[in-house]
Amino acid sequence: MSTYAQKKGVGAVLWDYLTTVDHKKIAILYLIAGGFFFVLGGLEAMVIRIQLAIPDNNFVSAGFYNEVLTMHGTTMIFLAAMPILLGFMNAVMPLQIGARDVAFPFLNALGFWLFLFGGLFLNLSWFLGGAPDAGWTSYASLSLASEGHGIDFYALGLQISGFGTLIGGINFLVTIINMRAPGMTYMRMPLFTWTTFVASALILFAFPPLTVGIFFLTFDRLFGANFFDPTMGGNTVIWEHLFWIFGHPEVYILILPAFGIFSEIISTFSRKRLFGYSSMVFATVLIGFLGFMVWAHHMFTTGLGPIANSIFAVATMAIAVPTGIKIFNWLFTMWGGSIRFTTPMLYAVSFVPSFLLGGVTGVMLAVAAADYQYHDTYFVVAHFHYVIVGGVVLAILAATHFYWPKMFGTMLNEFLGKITFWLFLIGFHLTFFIQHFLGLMGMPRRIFTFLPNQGLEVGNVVSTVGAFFMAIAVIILLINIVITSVKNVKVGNDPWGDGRSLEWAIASPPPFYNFKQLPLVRGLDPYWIEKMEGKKEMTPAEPLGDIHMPNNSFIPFMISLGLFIAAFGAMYRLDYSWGLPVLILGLLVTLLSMFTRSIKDDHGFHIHKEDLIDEDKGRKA
Amino acid sequence: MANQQSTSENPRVDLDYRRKKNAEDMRYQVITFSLMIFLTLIAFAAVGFGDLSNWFVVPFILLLAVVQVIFQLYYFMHMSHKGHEAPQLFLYSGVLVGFITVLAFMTIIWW
Amino acid sequence: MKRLGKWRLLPLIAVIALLAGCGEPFLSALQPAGEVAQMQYDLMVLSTLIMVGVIAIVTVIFIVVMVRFRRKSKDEIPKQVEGSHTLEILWTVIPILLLLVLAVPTVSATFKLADVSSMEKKNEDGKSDALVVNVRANLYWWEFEYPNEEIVTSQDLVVPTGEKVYFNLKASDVKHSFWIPPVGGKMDTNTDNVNKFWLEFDPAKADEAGGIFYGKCAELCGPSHALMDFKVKALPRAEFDQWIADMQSVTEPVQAETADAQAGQEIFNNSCIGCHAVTPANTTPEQARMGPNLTDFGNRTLVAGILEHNEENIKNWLKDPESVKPGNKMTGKYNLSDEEIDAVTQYLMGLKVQE
Amino acid sequence: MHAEEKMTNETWPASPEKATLEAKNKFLGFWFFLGGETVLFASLFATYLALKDKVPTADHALSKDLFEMPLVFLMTMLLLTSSLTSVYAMHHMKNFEFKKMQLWLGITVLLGLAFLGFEIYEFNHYVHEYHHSFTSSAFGSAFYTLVGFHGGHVAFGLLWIIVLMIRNSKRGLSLYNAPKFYLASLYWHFIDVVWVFIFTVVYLMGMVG
Ligand code: HEA
Ligand code: HEA
Ligand code: HEC
Ligand code: CUA
Ligand SMILES: [Cu+2]
Repeated sequence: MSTYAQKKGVGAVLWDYLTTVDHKKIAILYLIAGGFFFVLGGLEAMVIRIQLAIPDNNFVSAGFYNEVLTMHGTTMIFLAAMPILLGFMNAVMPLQIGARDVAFPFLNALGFWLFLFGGLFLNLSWFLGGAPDAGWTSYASLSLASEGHGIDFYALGLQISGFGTLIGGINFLVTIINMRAPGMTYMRMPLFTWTTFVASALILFAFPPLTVGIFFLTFDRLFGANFFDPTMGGNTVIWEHLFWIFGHPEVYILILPAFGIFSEIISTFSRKRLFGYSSMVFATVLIGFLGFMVWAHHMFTTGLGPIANSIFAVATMAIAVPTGIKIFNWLFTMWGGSIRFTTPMLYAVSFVPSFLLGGVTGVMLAVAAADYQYHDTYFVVAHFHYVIVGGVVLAILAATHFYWPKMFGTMLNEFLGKITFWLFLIGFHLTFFIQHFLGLMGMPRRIFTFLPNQGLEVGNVVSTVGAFFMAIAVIILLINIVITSVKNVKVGNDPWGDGRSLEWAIASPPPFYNFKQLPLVRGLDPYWIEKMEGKKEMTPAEPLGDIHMPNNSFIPFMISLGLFIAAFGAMYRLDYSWGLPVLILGLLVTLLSMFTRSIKDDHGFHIHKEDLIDEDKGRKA
Repeated sequence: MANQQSTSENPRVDLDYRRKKNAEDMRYQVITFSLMIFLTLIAFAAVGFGDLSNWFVVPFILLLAVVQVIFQLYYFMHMSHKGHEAPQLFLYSGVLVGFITVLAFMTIIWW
Repeated sequence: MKRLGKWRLLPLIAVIALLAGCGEPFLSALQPAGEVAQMQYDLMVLSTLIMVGVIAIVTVIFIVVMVRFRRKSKDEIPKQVEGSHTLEILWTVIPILLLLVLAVPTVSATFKLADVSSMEKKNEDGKSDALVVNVRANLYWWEFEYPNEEIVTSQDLVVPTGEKVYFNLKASDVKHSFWIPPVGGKMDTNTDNVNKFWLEFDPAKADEAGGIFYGKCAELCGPSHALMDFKVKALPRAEFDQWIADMQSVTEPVQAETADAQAGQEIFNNSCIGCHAVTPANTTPEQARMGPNLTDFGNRTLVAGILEHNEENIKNWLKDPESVKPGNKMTGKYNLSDEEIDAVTQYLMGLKVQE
Repeated sequence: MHAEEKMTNETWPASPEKATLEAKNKFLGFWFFLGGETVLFASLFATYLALKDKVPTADHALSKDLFEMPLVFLMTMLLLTSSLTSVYAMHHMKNFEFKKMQLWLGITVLLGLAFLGFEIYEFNHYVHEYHHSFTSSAFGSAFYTLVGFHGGHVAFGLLWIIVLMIRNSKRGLSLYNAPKFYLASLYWHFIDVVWVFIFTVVYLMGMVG
């Protein structure tokens, strides 16, 4: 047995995870936390759907509904979808480029803990006087008028977790630029790596406006500033702009990694290299670029005037072109291929038409004059669930099945996987397709109830039934995970048999140093190339030598904890005398932790060549 | 995974050469600095003394600021040196996004 | 492959459903009842058709792929194609062309809908010839001021059919959005500025909808956002003029007739008049208009925008507004016994300008 | 070349800030961070421009009443000069001259401190003389946030440089700390870049109205 897989006590394992800087463990942490928030957000969605099942329903009160609605959107976007994707990026991207770790293992851990503490802070609002209730967009006039501390939880929680995401983005960018294995040129990188790269760049540029916007909101609410108060010269539209300058790129931050995941799955299970690889890369970059030019399409009805509306309408439509390139490239990857319908592939295949539907309604929304009708109705709700659930969530579910063996060394049950898939797909279309019509028939979004006899009954009940299908699907997935983990049947390097990129060339799960010797990459789909030449392993690019590894650290946890404490202080500063001291205390914890990190030299450690050889023997034995 | 720096056969020569190069760089930087101070002076003067029209002064001082920042970036922050391709790409992307933001805030937020 | 059938049918169902028009005529954007809504509906149809075309193409390719390229044997290795320039150019250019087809009418309609020049044209009296309505959105109620006619009403917007009506839109507390689905798209009512747009109400369609359209608040504004409805009475021009004249004729609060109602009026003048005016003149400053103007309350279609208009509901509303509209601004601002409420209700029912 | 290695004049590389992989990563990551900071400050500038002179009542001081040229000029000169002194510090770093580097960094810190002092004086002055405060108007909020964020960066930069100087005072230069010094100086230049726009956009443009 190798040393690292020895059985450890619960305490030791816990401590290991609290201090880990290993990208694969951080990936698991992201997955667990993100999965937890996904179920939470899903439960909130169920509350929404139950409340709206029949007219004049009293399942929840009006005020509570708004809290649920806000937390559903915020949780799903910031605490579920994005972190889960970051988890897969962490798990897979370094392996795909043949790296031993990410560029900044320490920051990687810091990013995770910031996200987690931000998310916990946000969700503690449920128990501390009420959750935020101004929608995930938290438009300024309402978010300033909202009573209690809900919106403060929103602002401070997102601020903290936003820092985490930003750090994660920078980390991935540097990793991809600096840590590629010999021969892994940019145009040989797997598409998931490319989309990680572009999504990270989007994070880098999109999060600062959100940071600024949230600072303004916090200052206005807690420190007496007047950014959004028109009577003091302020202007609420500034919030709308800042939010959407962030918000629109954010949706591409979500969908691009999803595109990457599907590109991998489709080419794997078609046994074909990706059709039009370079145009795929080009389209990815172009989508990222255009993503920054279109934010005002969320503000068509704000009153920006016809010139601005027209410019942003046309710019928005332009995004259909690179996205279309991708759709057709996927189709033609499968064309002439040898398609095997595994669970991940089922998701990938059904993603194409599902996302297409959401994409084309996006273009319909871009028709500014017609958007005056669609805006803030269920048509928009239908649009974005089609792209998000039909794109991002399907990708997450697909990746869960696809990469599970790589991350945990054991396969999820295919039969249960397919049941999950069918239930989820049917439920998804049932829930959201009808919502297009509800919107057009005059149903605004964000309403806690609707009145009878307005023609909205049937659509809503259908939609609710669909949501239950999705819930059952998710429960079956959870059962599948439990069963699989208990059985724990180990699999080899390339359990799907059709792996193409580097991650499939090493053990499942990979040893903590990933590659004993860095592999030599000779083209796109390097592992496939070697397999086609009858080899089982990658050709190494370097002789066996010592491997340098970073030390574990508890500091990331402490830095994040400090901000978490400080946030409470900032929020209760005006209510209680202990607020200010706690604020200062929290900031001190953070600063001192950073200080410790700065002055304590941390050179990491080396795994010696001899141990690597020993381990090899141990494994073979 | 340390990355080897290429050093020539004779370290002494190499060292002298580098010292000279550094000194030369430093000279450029001092010149840059003088230019920056000069530009700053002009900007302040344009606002402080001349009875110039705003339509001239505002774009003019903005231009001076941009020039000065370019000096700062390329000489003080060494963006002119090799190995700064990725920094350039990302800095300019940031500038572009920032520019669009400023433009939007000056045109489509009501007064 | 049962699912494929579903895919093929989706667009078809979509178009049929859309073209046939569904939903209720007083609420549905699919049953356009005016020039603006019609323009927007035409854009919807155009864009839907384009999208159906796109979907059809993708679906065909998709089906072929699903049927023809399933794995037949375990060790089949397909040819590794890099790509195809012709194809790639094809699927770059065709979408661009399709989008151009969509972009041109989009831009033209966007400008047309923003054309409010005639509300800015003033005649000798400093008023515009066009009908202008100032909409002021408040936490869960709507105020409609007719600046040229110098009257104010609330909750029920009254407009003439067959002509352009111009709107100034703003909010007094938080952001709301003004939307009459069958008649045209929405426009936000901001706290920072006044937005302007126009609508036109089609006479025939108004008849079909029973003379009343439903209006909605379309921007989350608090707990009762869902209940911030209003009604639109679209009348022929003559009837509209009559309504204006009737409103204008009320210069003093109408005196109640029955004893009960007179008692109610007394109570009203003590407890309610601070927020609710019962004369339509627009001379009181906006800040003082804290509740809906009740001049023609007896003629309203609904109570508080959502309850059927009858005594029962008025009493319910007055007894506990919170149970009807959570978070509304009237709750707890007065204290009346049941008898007093009965009396006030009598009075309120009598507040009519037309029979 | 390992980070811990003891260096001499001869073995000291030409670009010590990027000699090891860790250093390369830091170097790149820090530049990306500056790219993000650019957007952050752009958002602050944009907001400032949108809210400039937006005050609730007519008796509030506007930008043309507030700003005084001599003070701004002095602050500008201090910060610009500190940029030069930190260039000198990096010059000596590249020449493996630790003591000289520390000296110039020390001067940089002093200049930075002086700048901060004037900024605090300035804010205090506005609040007391003009009742122009963070909470008095949207203009005030935007002004203090923009300039204050910059001031916060100055303060953080100073702290960073001081910590580095003290921590390494006994150890001399190594490939482990050279990148840290280099990044701190990059940060310092970036602060200067932002200030160039602040004095132009906020102060000079404010004075012309
Ligand atoms: C993953 C998330 C995601 C993605 C990928 C998208 C993709 C797109 N979105 Fe969506 N959108 C959201 C998430 C997303 N959106 C969310 C969350 C909201 C609501 C936020 C809120 O208010 O709460 C929203 C809202 C939203 C609006 C504002 C609506 C309103 O509030 O009034 C608009 C308007 O233009 C829009 C447009 C688009 C467009 C044009 C695309 C395009 O990228 C789609 C491109 C894809 C295709 C077009 C399909 C494939 C293309 C082809 C096969 C080629 C041929 C096609 C043509 C010629 C048409 N979206
Ligand atoms: C990543 C983003 C994301 C995802 C995945 C989802 C997923 C879902 N969403 Fe959501 N949604 C948003 C993002 C997302 N949504 C956003 C941004 C908004 C706008 C908010 C706003 O207006 O501010 C919104 C708004 C929104 C609305 C509109 C509310 C309104 O305007 O009033 C509705 C209504 O139907 C809805 C429904 C759903 C449903 C049914 C799902 C389903 O797909 C969910 C499926 C998942 C589950 C059902 C999991 C449940 C799991 C269990 C039940 C297992 C429990 C088991 C154990 C505990 C053992 N969402
Ligand atoms: C604090 C101000 C205030 C006071 C005092 C007040 N109201 Fe109201 N009233 C409101 C507001 C605000 C609304 C709109 C509520 C909503 O729809 O959200 C309203 C709505 C109404 C409505 C429904 C209006 C419509 O057009 O459908 C009636 C009827 C009414 N009030 C009657 C009364 C009576 C009778 C009293 C006195 C006993 C009274 N109000 C006292 C503020 C007030
Ligand atoms: Cu008013 Cu929603
Ligand atoms: Cu968008």
